[in-house]
Amino acid sequence: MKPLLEVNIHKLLLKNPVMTASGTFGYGPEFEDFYDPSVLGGIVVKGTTGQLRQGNPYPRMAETPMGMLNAVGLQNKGVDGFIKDIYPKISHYNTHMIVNVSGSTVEEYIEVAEKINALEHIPAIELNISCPNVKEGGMAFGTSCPSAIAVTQAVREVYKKTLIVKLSPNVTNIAEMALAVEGAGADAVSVINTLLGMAIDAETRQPVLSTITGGLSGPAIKPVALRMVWQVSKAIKIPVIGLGGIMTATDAIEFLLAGATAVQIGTANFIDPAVGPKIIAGISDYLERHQIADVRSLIGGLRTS
Amino acid sequence: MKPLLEVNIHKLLLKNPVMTASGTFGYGPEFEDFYDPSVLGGIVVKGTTGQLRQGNPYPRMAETPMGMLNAVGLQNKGVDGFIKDIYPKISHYNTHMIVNVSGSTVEEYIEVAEKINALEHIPAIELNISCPNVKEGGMAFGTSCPSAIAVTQAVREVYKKTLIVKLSPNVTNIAEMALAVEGAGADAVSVINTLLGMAIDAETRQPVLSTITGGLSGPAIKPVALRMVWQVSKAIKIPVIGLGGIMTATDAIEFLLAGATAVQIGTANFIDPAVGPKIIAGISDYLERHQIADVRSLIGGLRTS
Amino acid sequence: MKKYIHDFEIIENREINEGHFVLVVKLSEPLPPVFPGQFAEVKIEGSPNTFLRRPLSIHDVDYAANTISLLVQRKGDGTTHLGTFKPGDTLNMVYPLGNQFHIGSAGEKVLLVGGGCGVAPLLYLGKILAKNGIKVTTLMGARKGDQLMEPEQYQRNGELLITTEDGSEGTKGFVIHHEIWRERNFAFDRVYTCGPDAMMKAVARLAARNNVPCQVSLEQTMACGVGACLCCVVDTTTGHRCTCTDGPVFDASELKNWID
Amino acid sequence: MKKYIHDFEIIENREINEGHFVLVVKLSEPLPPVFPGQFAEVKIEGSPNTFLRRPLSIHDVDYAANTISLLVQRKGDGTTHLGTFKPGDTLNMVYPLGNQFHIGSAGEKVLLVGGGCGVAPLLYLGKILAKNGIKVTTLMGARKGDQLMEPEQYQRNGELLITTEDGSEGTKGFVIHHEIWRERNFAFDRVYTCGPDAMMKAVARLAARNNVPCQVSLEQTMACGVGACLCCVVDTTTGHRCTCTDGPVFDASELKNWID
Ligand SMILES: Cc1cc2nc3c(=O)[nH]c(=O)nc-3n(C[C@H](O)[C@H](O)[C@H](O)COP(=O)(O)OP(=O)(O)OC[C@H]3O[C@@H](n4cnc5c(N)ncnc54)[C@H](O)[C@@H]3O)c2cc1C
Ligand SMILES: Cc1cc2nc3c(=O)[nH]c(=O)nc-3n(C[C@H](O)[C@H](O)[C@H](O)COP(=O)(O)OP(=O)(O)OC[C@H]3O[C@@H](n4cnc5c(N)ncnc54)[C@H](O)[C@@H]3O)c2cc1C
Ligand SMILES: Cc1cc2nc3c(=O)[nH]c(=O)nc-3n(C[C@H](O)[C@H](O)[C@H](O)COP(=O)(O)O)c2cc1C
Ligand SMILES: Cc1cc2nc3c(=O)[nH]c(=O)nc-3n(C[C@H](O)[C@H](O)[C@H](O)COP(=O)(O)O)c2cc1C
Ligand code: FES
Ligand code: FES
Repeated sequence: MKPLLEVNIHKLLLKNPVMTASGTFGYGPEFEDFYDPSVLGGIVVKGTTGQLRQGNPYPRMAETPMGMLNAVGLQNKGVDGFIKDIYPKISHYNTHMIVNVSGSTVEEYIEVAEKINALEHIPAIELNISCPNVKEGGMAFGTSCPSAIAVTQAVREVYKKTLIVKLSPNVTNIAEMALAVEGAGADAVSVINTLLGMAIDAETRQPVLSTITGGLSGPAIKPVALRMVWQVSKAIKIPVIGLGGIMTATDAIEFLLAGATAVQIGTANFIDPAVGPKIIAGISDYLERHQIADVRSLIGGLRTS
Repeated sequence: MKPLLEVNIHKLLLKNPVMTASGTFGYGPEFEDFYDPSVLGGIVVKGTTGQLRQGNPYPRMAETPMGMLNAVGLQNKGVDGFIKDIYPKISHYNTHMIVNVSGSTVEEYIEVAEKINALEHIPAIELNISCPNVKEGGMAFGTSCPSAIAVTQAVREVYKKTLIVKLSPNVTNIAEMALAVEGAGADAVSVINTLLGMAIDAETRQPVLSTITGGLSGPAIKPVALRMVWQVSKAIKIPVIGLGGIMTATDAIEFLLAGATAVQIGTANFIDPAVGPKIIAGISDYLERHQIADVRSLIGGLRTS
Repeated sequence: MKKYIHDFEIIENREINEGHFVLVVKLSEPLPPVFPGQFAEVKIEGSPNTFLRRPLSIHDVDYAANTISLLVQRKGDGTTHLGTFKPGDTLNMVYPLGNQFHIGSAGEKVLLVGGGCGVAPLLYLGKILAKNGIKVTTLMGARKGDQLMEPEQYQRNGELLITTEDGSEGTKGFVIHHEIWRERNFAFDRVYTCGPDAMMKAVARLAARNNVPCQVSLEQTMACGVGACLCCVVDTTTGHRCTCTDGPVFDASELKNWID
Repeated sequence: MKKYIHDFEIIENREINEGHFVLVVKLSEPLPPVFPGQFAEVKIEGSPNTFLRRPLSIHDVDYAANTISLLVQRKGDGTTHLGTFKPGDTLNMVYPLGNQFHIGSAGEKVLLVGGGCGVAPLLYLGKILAKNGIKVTTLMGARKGDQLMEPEQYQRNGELLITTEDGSEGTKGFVIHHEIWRERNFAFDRVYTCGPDAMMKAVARLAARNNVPCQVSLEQTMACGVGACLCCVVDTTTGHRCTCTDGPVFDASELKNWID
């Protein structure tokens, strides 16, 4: 018998615990040549703001040891552009389409969340209070409890479906941040966004990124992400979505064991655009091999005594 | 003409900006078969506490993508053991021998610092308020400004030579921490200690480390370390010693450009026990190639406009 | 156009001059359609400092032999390691990516201008142009004569002109110093160029001065190659656009600050 | 003993059974002294998931040929990649590391017990013991007959006994089930063992019951191999000690919780 892969994130029933991470999977169609995005447990689309944004100047990317820095800075068509141009193309996917909601002010977050709330085929939003690549807002909301609470509460008032808050790893105490947003009404948290990093070209003596600093992702950050998922999942009752450096099914299983109910695949999509179904299949194989009937019994199943 | 490599860390004149990092170079003799430790700009010895410590149980190490986690937990002979057994064997080195001072209480830090202050051939201590691998003290001192200030001030009162404080990267705002210890009397700061991370063995469903979490080092953390050195060096006036993932002379130069006056080589010593002199020579070659007469003109020389 | 992830077998690794080599790779099933100007994202296995794939232009396609060629410059760790791949080794590629050069109508006369390794996409382009009844002139620039990239290959597509910085072969100077650009000599309907940005900008200005359109092939740093990460943008008259999907081929007139 | 970092040339990569291979590596200058029980920290180039060096026992030393042998089990990425190294390739090693097996006096009778890949250090040990006039019996355990590690090599050092879990060769069972351990048969002055911890513990207890000293060679995870990082500790009667410098060879009686 095939192991059961379904998991619940609040009201969402995911067909499997594998989602794709915001900013790394476009909106889905970019990967249709490689596999049917509907096989995924969910898709979190690119960060969406109140207005169209051009993002940061080029260069926006630097490769680092087993990782990369990005400084895209929320380039997107704005919420209205999303609703008009993109939503019609993705609303037929037979998986949970989740919009990553970003902004510079609480008002902007509210505006975007309210508009997305009206979309039938978007069952959840992921509140991005952790983008390190914008001058205003972004990570600033996610690095202090009062502001994280403020933005979460404000959005909670206007947003009636599943509200996921994506936490920043650039904090002293991630469990405290998770508790704060749980108290403010979040239905789940995503852990982690990128670590703030920097790359320098020694030959030209210049920063590689136009913005000097950027967000670090990829396998390099996996140990930090795992630790944070573990700390957060012990601290809160709402589900944790784990991400940061997942490349293989084994990595994904580590996050589940650490306490994540689902995972997101980010940078790995760039290395292998067909990685999604491989990770789903790999989790299933692992469960069969270990004679575990239901993936839910892995969640938080780390043996620590 | 050979480029000048000397740099100053407060009262210490280093013959070159390359030191070795605490916990990764033993006390020096471990590497004598590979090169003469006296060629280094300085050597920071293993964390030293008030009493002998056995450290954490095995396993204490996990390899991670381009990095490693350690959970050694300050195993050392205690300050009296250091003075009696180790100091006589290393006091002849013709380089700056710096003791990394650790503790669980402010009193322990004071005790160790006072005893080290009496040693003629130890011109400086590095106050380790950032060890993630001990239950009490350690990182706890380095993740809140008031406690960092308290321990720095207390040690400053009894320690009369060069006082370096080693900062923890596991904080929301590293510049704020650096400002705090500068105000409390530090003569220099080392940036960064290890990032708190975790590794899980999916097959056994157990943490790899006996302590569950450990400190992440190696190239994986270099982008974060560079960013923190840059942030700290802009915020404070005392010198910054940069470290975190340096493997090559190019890496070292990136830290100097970001604002470090000197660098420390940590995990790289494990991969290539003879790496120290290679990095020194590589910096010299770079300066010649770029026709820079004095390494000091690289410090903070990042071109950001 | 449908994109694929395929394992190719390396058939040949041909050193063509110091610092450059050509890989010929073969697919076990029939090749899908691949157009001039497109590129592949290549996985370089066994190079620990090469985390991301590397974008490389389609240098040539041989449907009869079912092979693709890549012309590669040893630049950093990744391409240097790629140069050690041997016949029989496997090369994983995501391809064909990006848009393509616009091909005009039969009877046109066009100039292809490549600097250094930038000639890579111009071989297959010239082949297709010639096949479409277009008269091809390729202008190839290099530092020295022994840095030319298998010039004989381009002669098959039409006339070949050469400039070298040291004058050791062809005209001395950069590609823009060739007499072909003089107004009385210039008799082209269209210019295609690939190479260093500075060279392409100069070429685009010369084309503009001669009132002909100029297509340029850009090399922005990429992470995904499929339009998902938005890392590879270029500033255009219609805002930031992705080099990997809207490009790599752009009309020079679309690019901001290219033609003054 | 002085430690070195040397580039060796791979002379031979010999597959010895499924999952195991022997590398023979040669130094261009004369080999320094290397003792039985010591190990090398090997750099595995071209394996992106292998950041640290890998500790491998000295399997054999041939001063005449100026070569060292390593017996390697394909365990994870690092050792699997090492298995693809070919004659002519370079292998960088930091060596010789660690202490060594204690060699008794001529005339002694000793038992060497190796499980699986744990026989690696016992070949060179047996050779040196035999050279010192000590009578060597090697007891080698494997899962199945075709998983034995070149048994003929050990016969050169003295008697060879075999156990296999499925009984396909030698005595059926684990090494501890061999009749040699029965009191009336046991006639050794000393036991040396290397293999899985559980096996070594059982062997150490049998040796203790027979009142002879037992030296065990441990495999703790290592980062530096030179006593600098303190990652490789083992709990002993005198506290935490480093396997890489105080070991890898310990007397079983020194180890906490080994002999009850
Ligand atoms: C669409 C496109 C087509 C290309 N076609 C070819 C080709 O046909 N032949 C060829 O030799 N090269 C081509 N390049 C450039 C090639 O991708 C880079 O030279 C290569 O990625 C360098 O990798 P590396 O590991 O050797 O060097 P690295 O060590 O990564 O870098 C060396 C230098 O190259 C630059 N670089 C690194 N990665 C990239 C990247 N992804 N894109 C652009 N620049 C980069 C860096 O800024 C650095 O200064 C193309 C690039 C693009 C975007
Ligand atoms: C002193 C000593 C001598 C050894 N001699 C031999 C030998 O002669 N032949 C041989 O085949 N093996 C030997 N080993 C074991 C060998 O070092 C490991 O099998 C090897 O490091 C695994 O590397 P990997 O990349 O293939 O596997 P990994 O993917 O790194 O790991 C696979 C498994 O091996 C374990 N492991 C990883 N690294 C080490 C390490 N540094 N030390 C111990 N275990 C580890 C991990 O816990 C993991 O479960 C020795 C180990 C030590 C400490
Ligand atoms: C190019 C790029 C763009 C990203 N854009 C966003 C974004 O718009 N919103 C967001 O919340 N996270 C964004 N992220 C962060 C990822 O969603 C993810 O949290 C992070 O990359 C860590 O996961 P990974 O290591 O698996 O990539 C982006 C990451 C990358 C690499
Ligand atoms: C095995 C190990 C032991 C360490 N022990 C100490 C220590 O005792 N005191 C300390 O301040 N830092 C200690 N560190 C941290 C290093 O000094 C350094 O800050 C860190 O490893 C980052 O540098 P790297 O990436 O170059 O290794 C240790 C690091 C490692 C890997
Ligand atoms: S490289 Fe990712 S969008 Fe172009
Ligand atoms: S491996 Fe570093 S002390 Fe033993």
